[in-house]
Amino acid sequence: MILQAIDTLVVLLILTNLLLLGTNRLNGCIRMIAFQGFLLGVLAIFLQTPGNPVHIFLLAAGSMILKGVVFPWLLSRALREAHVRREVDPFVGFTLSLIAGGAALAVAVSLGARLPLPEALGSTLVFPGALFMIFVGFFLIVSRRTALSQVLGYLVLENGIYLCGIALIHDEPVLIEMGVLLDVFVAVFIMGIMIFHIQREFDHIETDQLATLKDVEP
Amino acid sequence: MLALFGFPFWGGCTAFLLRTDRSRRILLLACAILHLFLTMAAWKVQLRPELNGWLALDTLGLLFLTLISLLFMAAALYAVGYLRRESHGRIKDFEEGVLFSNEPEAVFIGCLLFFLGTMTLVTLSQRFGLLWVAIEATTLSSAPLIYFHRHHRSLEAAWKYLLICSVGIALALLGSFFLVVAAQGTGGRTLIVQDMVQHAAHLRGPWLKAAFLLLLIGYGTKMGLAPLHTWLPDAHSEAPSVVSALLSGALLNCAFLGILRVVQVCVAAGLLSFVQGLLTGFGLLSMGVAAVFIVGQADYKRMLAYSSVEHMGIMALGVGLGGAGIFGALLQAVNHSLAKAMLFLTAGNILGVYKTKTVSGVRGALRVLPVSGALWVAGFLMITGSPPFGLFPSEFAILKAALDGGHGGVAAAYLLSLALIFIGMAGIFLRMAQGEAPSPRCPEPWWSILPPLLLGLGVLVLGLYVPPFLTAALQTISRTLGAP
Amino acid sequence: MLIVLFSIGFLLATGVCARLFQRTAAGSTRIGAAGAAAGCAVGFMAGLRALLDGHVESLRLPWSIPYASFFIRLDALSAFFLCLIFGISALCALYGAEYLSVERDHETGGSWFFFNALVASMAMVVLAHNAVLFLIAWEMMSLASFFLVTSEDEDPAVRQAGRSYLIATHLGTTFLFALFVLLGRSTGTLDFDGFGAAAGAPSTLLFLLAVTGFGVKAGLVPFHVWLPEAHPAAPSHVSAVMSGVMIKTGIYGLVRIVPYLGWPSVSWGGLLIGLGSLSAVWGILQALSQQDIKRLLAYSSVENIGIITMGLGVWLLGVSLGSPALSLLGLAGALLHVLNHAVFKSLLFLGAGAVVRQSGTRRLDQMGGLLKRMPWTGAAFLIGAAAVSGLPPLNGFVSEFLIYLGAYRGILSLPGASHWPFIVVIAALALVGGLAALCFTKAFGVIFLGSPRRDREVSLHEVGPWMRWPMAILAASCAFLAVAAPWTMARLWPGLLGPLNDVVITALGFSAIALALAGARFWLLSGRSVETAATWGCGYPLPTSRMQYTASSFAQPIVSLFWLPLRLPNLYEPCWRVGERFLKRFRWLQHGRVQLYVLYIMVTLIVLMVWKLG
Amino acid sequence: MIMATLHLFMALTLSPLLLGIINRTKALFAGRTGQPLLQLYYDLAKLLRKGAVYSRTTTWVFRAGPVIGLASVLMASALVPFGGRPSLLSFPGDFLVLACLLGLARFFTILAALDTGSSFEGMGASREAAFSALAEPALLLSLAAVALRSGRLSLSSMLVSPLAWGHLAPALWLVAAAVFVVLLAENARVPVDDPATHLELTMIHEVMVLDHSGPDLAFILYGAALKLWILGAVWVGIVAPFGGMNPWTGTLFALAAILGLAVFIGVIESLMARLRLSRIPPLLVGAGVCALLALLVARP
Repeated sequence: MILQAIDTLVVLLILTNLLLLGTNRLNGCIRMIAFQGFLLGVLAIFLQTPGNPVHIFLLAAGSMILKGVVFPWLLSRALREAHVRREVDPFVGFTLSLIAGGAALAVAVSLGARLPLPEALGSTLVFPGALFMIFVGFFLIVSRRTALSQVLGYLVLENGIYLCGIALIHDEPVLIEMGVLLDVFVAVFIMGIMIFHIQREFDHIETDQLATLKDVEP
Repeated sequence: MLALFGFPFWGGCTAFLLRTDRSRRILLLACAILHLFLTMAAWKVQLRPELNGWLALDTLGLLFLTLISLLFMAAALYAVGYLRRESHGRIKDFEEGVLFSNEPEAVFIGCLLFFLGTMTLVTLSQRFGLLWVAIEATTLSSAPLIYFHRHHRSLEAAWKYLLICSVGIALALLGSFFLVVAAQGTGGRTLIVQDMVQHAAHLRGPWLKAAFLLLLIGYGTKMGLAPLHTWLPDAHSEAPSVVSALLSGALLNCAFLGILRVVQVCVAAGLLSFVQGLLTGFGLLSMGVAAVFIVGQADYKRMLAYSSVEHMGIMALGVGLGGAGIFGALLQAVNHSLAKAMLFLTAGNILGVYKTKTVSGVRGALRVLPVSGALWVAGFLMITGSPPFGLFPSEFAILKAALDGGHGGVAAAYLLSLALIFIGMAGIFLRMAQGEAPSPRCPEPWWSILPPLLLGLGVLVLGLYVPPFLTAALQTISRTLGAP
Repeated sequence: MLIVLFSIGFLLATGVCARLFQRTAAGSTRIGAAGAAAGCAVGFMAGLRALLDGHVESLRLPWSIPYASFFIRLDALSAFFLCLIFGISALCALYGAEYLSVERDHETGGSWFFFNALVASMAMVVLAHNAVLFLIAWEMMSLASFFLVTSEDEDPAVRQAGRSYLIATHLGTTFLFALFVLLGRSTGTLDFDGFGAAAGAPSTLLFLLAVTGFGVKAGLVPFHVWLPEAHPAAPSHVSAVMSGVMIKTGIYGLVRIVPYLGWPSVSWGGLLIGLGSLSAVWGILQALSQQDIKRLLAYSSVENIGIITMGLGVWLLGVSLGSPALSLLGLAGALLHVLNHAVFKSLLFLGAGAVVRQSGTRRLDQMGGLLKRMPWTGAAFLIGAAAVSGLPPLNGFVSEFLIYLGAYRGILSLPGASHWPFIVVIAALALVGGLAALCFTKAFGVIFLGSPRRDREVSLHEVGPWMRWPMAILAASCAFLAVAAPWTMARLWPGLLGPLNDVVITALGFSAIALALAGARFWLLSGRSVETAATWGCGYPLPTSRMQYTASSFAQPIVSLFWLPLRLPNLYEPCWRVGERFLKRFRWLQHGRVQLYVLYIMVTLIVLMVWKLG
Repeated sequence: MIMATLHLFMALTLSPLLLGIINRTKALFAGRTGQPLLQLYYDLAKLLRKGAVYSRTTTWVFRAGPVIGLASVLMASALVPFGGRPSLLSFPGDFLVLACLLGLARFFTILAALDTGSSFEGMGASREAAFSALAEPALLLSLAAVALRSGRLSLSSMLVSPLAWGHLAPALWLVAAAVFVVLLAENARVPVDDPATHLELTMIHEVMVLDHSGPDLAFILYGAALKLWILGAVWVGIVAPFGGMNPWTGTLFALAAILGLAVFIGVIESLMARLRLSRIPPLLVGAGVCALLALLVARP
């Protein structure tokens, strides 16, 4: 029962990632991220079942609130300020992104099968799922032009790692996990501010213009 | 010990609350002095571990803490004068002529103090999780410092710094998780460095290896090992010089400390050759990449930044070579911190007068700024490892480690990189320092001279005399890192 | 020993004082020059005593630098070089006191600081018996001389010279790093005593490292490129110290270190002779074609270093072929030539400095007829010129004679297959001797003889006593050292008394005959009509001073013969350009796009994961 | 010792005769009567009695030139063995001293020429210096071959012992040729230089001493004659060492040989023209190569 629930949630997560890869509407992406945060909160409850209930509650609540509510709010504010709606002309097109996503999924699954995983891991799908999210996060950062997309990619990467964490680690004091969450929060907060500044400085948030500092001979 | 990292945070908060610039500057100086005082006291008094062993000050931490504290003292002195000079209103950018304004001073000083606090925390934390949090916090607290001059180039630098380091640090987080997995069921408290070292024999090898890789890449991004160094030249060149000095001299060492902590565990677990191979490879690659960009570099602050990449490579190489190389690497860390901070502060003086960061725009610095010019030339000799300065013994020790270990190829590559970098730097530094003065001699206020002068004297002294307590400390540390 | 250390300390202290009290140029000059001269005089006495006493002193103190110890040793070799360093430097310091005093408005404190530091570090180099101490002193020496070379850095040529000097010497030191570390590999410390027990690497590799590292400092031919640039750029008293003494530390290093490398193979001596003969011939050919008096002297230093190196090659061949007589002649000739070259080359540089300072130009073709205006300088320069050409009865001849004799002995006493190096020595020495005479008759003749080529030269006058006396002392030393050579050398190597004695008797006989002839001439001309007239112009009615034979036309017959080697370009510069271009190819790595920077991280991660864990 | 002194005396007195013989030989070939054999003696006696005229440009270097030049040649003449008997002074490596003494003479002659400030004398000095620099390796390598053959390092023992060149004839001829070319070059004879020319532009040695007069010129002329004797004695010593004979017979034979050499030089001067200046360096370098070859084929 628990196993099935976990599997379902992981599959949902994977689907959100694929959607992130395939969509050009930044607003939609932010919503997807919010949904991921929510899913992760729920997953935390399932994955950490044997642990301390207070700990589980704090963790779940923390991730839901931060990842599901605060980050999306911050990001959509930045989006509103920036007057950008879509990711136009990414380095890797959306179709190709989806294909790459499929390939990454395959790699993640095969890698997950080869690594000697600890038994305590709830489901065999969790670890490949987490790896997949990390890949997708990297992919988004590398292939998208707008600064906002990169923050989104970073969040996906962070979510993947977080998923790894809640799956792998059980008997850890809560302080660190909260510290992690807080840190990510501050990171996103400052990135949001930066996006605001970038928008003000350059009129739009494409990082193409953030490429003046270089050592290539003209 | 709590005071040691607690009061900078308190000071940082206060800085936001204070009304006048003057009181904030006094606060900055007071915090720097107090921090230095406490650090010195820590050499005398053995501090007990706090917070269930999460915080403790071992010799390694103390060494790096001392460096941070000394550098911060110098930087604070410099910053007070610097902030007084930087005017408040709109400033004309000397490169592109656009107007920009500076960050509010409250933010700057507050972030400086936060930065100090987080770096202190890095040296104190004995738990990998906390270490991760602290290192990530240093990124966050220093990003606004890089964006002091609010124009688009420093924004770009800050953005790259933030994004790349965050990505790296995310991998380090994953590495920390793997470390937990590796340590599960071994007994002892997981993730506490000391306990992991004690029970290292039971750690799970593959997980530990994976964890080391991830942490090396994660913290290596922050430390500036090639090819993960890409943020470093941008951030160092665009930040105010005083911040660059802290970034290069203190922050990079913090990341190095993070790697050393993992190395301690891996060495205890018998992964010595695995660790050493990786570090040697990264070290040589960093030196080579630094050579590529130093030769013919047109921007002297970027040149200094690449030189940091080089020196981080040398340190990694030293640790990777093992034996006496570790001692050399640690001594290198000490000397590099002092020398590089001194160079960045001097570069700040030159930048202030010549209003350009391009090498070709600076001529006759020895005549226009006699003291800074002399420091600039001396700094060149320091950073290239010429006797009688402190980087000579350390680089020599690393060379000896390489040849004693029979790594002739490594030694040759090491010497070749050093030679290339020397040639590249000789052109840049001498071109700037010598020649006819384009303008009459400029006055040099004491605050701009004294900090680099003292740092430079430190490097000179270390080149002629390594105090016994330092030798003892370095030997203690190198034993924990696998030296016989 | 303690006295020597004291004088080193004294030099450093007065140097610092000169820097501190640089408010007035005269004051710092007084402190710096007096300190240098006094410190050098004390050190010279101590060194001379150690050389004559012949017993070895050493002092060893612990030092906290890794692998270092403050281990110094004063043996005959060190004492010999100490005397050289202190003696020449003292005279150059006195000369410099006047040289720097006029027409230079800016501060001299720094110049004296570096001058005294240079002397002190050179002394330390020859005393050091620990590799780290040696390297520190060595590099200090290079740096001090670098700052002296660039003391007139408004001139772009000086800056360029300084830069190439600094790079060359630093690269040379890099080879020494590797050499010393490899030598000390088998032992824990890097004291010289520990070397040689079992060298950690093939000894030929070590030898090559030593030749390269020390050869750069000495100015051996493939590594000499910095020398003709740097020596002219420096103020003349510094050029004198650099050319006369500092480049000899490279020779010292070879003589000191090579015995630790184990039994020399025959190829080592051959290599030294090859490089030495190349340096000698190349150096003198370049010197011949120079227009600039100081460059000419600098190239002549390359030539003389070549002669010394040939002597060292004979020494090594003697050792490896088991012929003590041969090795003795080679080593003694080389060391004696070190001493002699130090004396006459510093004399020539001081003379050139006096001329340059008075006439304001370094171009030979703008001078002329200075002997009448500067008789002291001219006479001293003439003695130096004759000595550097290896002519009896002066000192340069004696040392070349020993090396020649070594080569002839080698041909006589060794089987035919090993003749080649010695034949090269003889041919090179003979050719170089003739060319040196050509070169220095050109230099002396064009500068001092004939009539002035510019109006400005007509009104020149002699330099003051502080510049004159050091030259006079050095000129007297050229004669004295030739006569004293048998006795001084015989103190160290009794076997040399015989051959040298006869040479000196011949030289003295020549002097006596010359004096007698001069008397006869005086007697013949007394009471007869001695008139003056214009030089006979071979029928041309209106000769002017501009029609005199110039330096370039004088050297033309030889220069046109050897045009090919003389036009060979400097190969280091193009090599560096190629290397630089190669490095710049990798510049695209830092292209400015943050996306790809993240990609680097990802690729590194994946590659390492697959490689190290897969 | 007595013989050596006698030989030295012969050198000092008979050397001007060599030039007379050469001139007479040339005159004979040209079908003229020519100068008296003792012409140079007359010249010297006349010059020594004269006063002197100096150029205003010159300094003491100009006056020192002839003195030092003659002194060094005089000293050198004490080093050369004659007729198979040791010379007055002999020691290992004395031939090096000999070469260097000749170099010293040249050095000061050149300086004296440059002291006049005349472009013609400068030109002669330049040529003299260049050609002698090329001749020096040939001489010293030849002597190396002789030293190798005899196993000795002093002229007196190298040129004294009767050498069984016999089956090693190539080495002998090579050395003889090389030293002969050096002899011609050093003494300004045809084909290197023409002492009889009247055009300053083509002169080498003569043009250098144009400004000397009186006793100075006498010193120079006498020095030149002595130099010819010295190198001639060396050449005779190499080709026909008369060691092992009765000293008196040896002396007579040697005297005959050196006079014969003068005749031979005269014959060459009559039959050959002076070489173009650009052809002289190849000649001298060729001599050096001959000497090198001799060194390689010579065996002790």
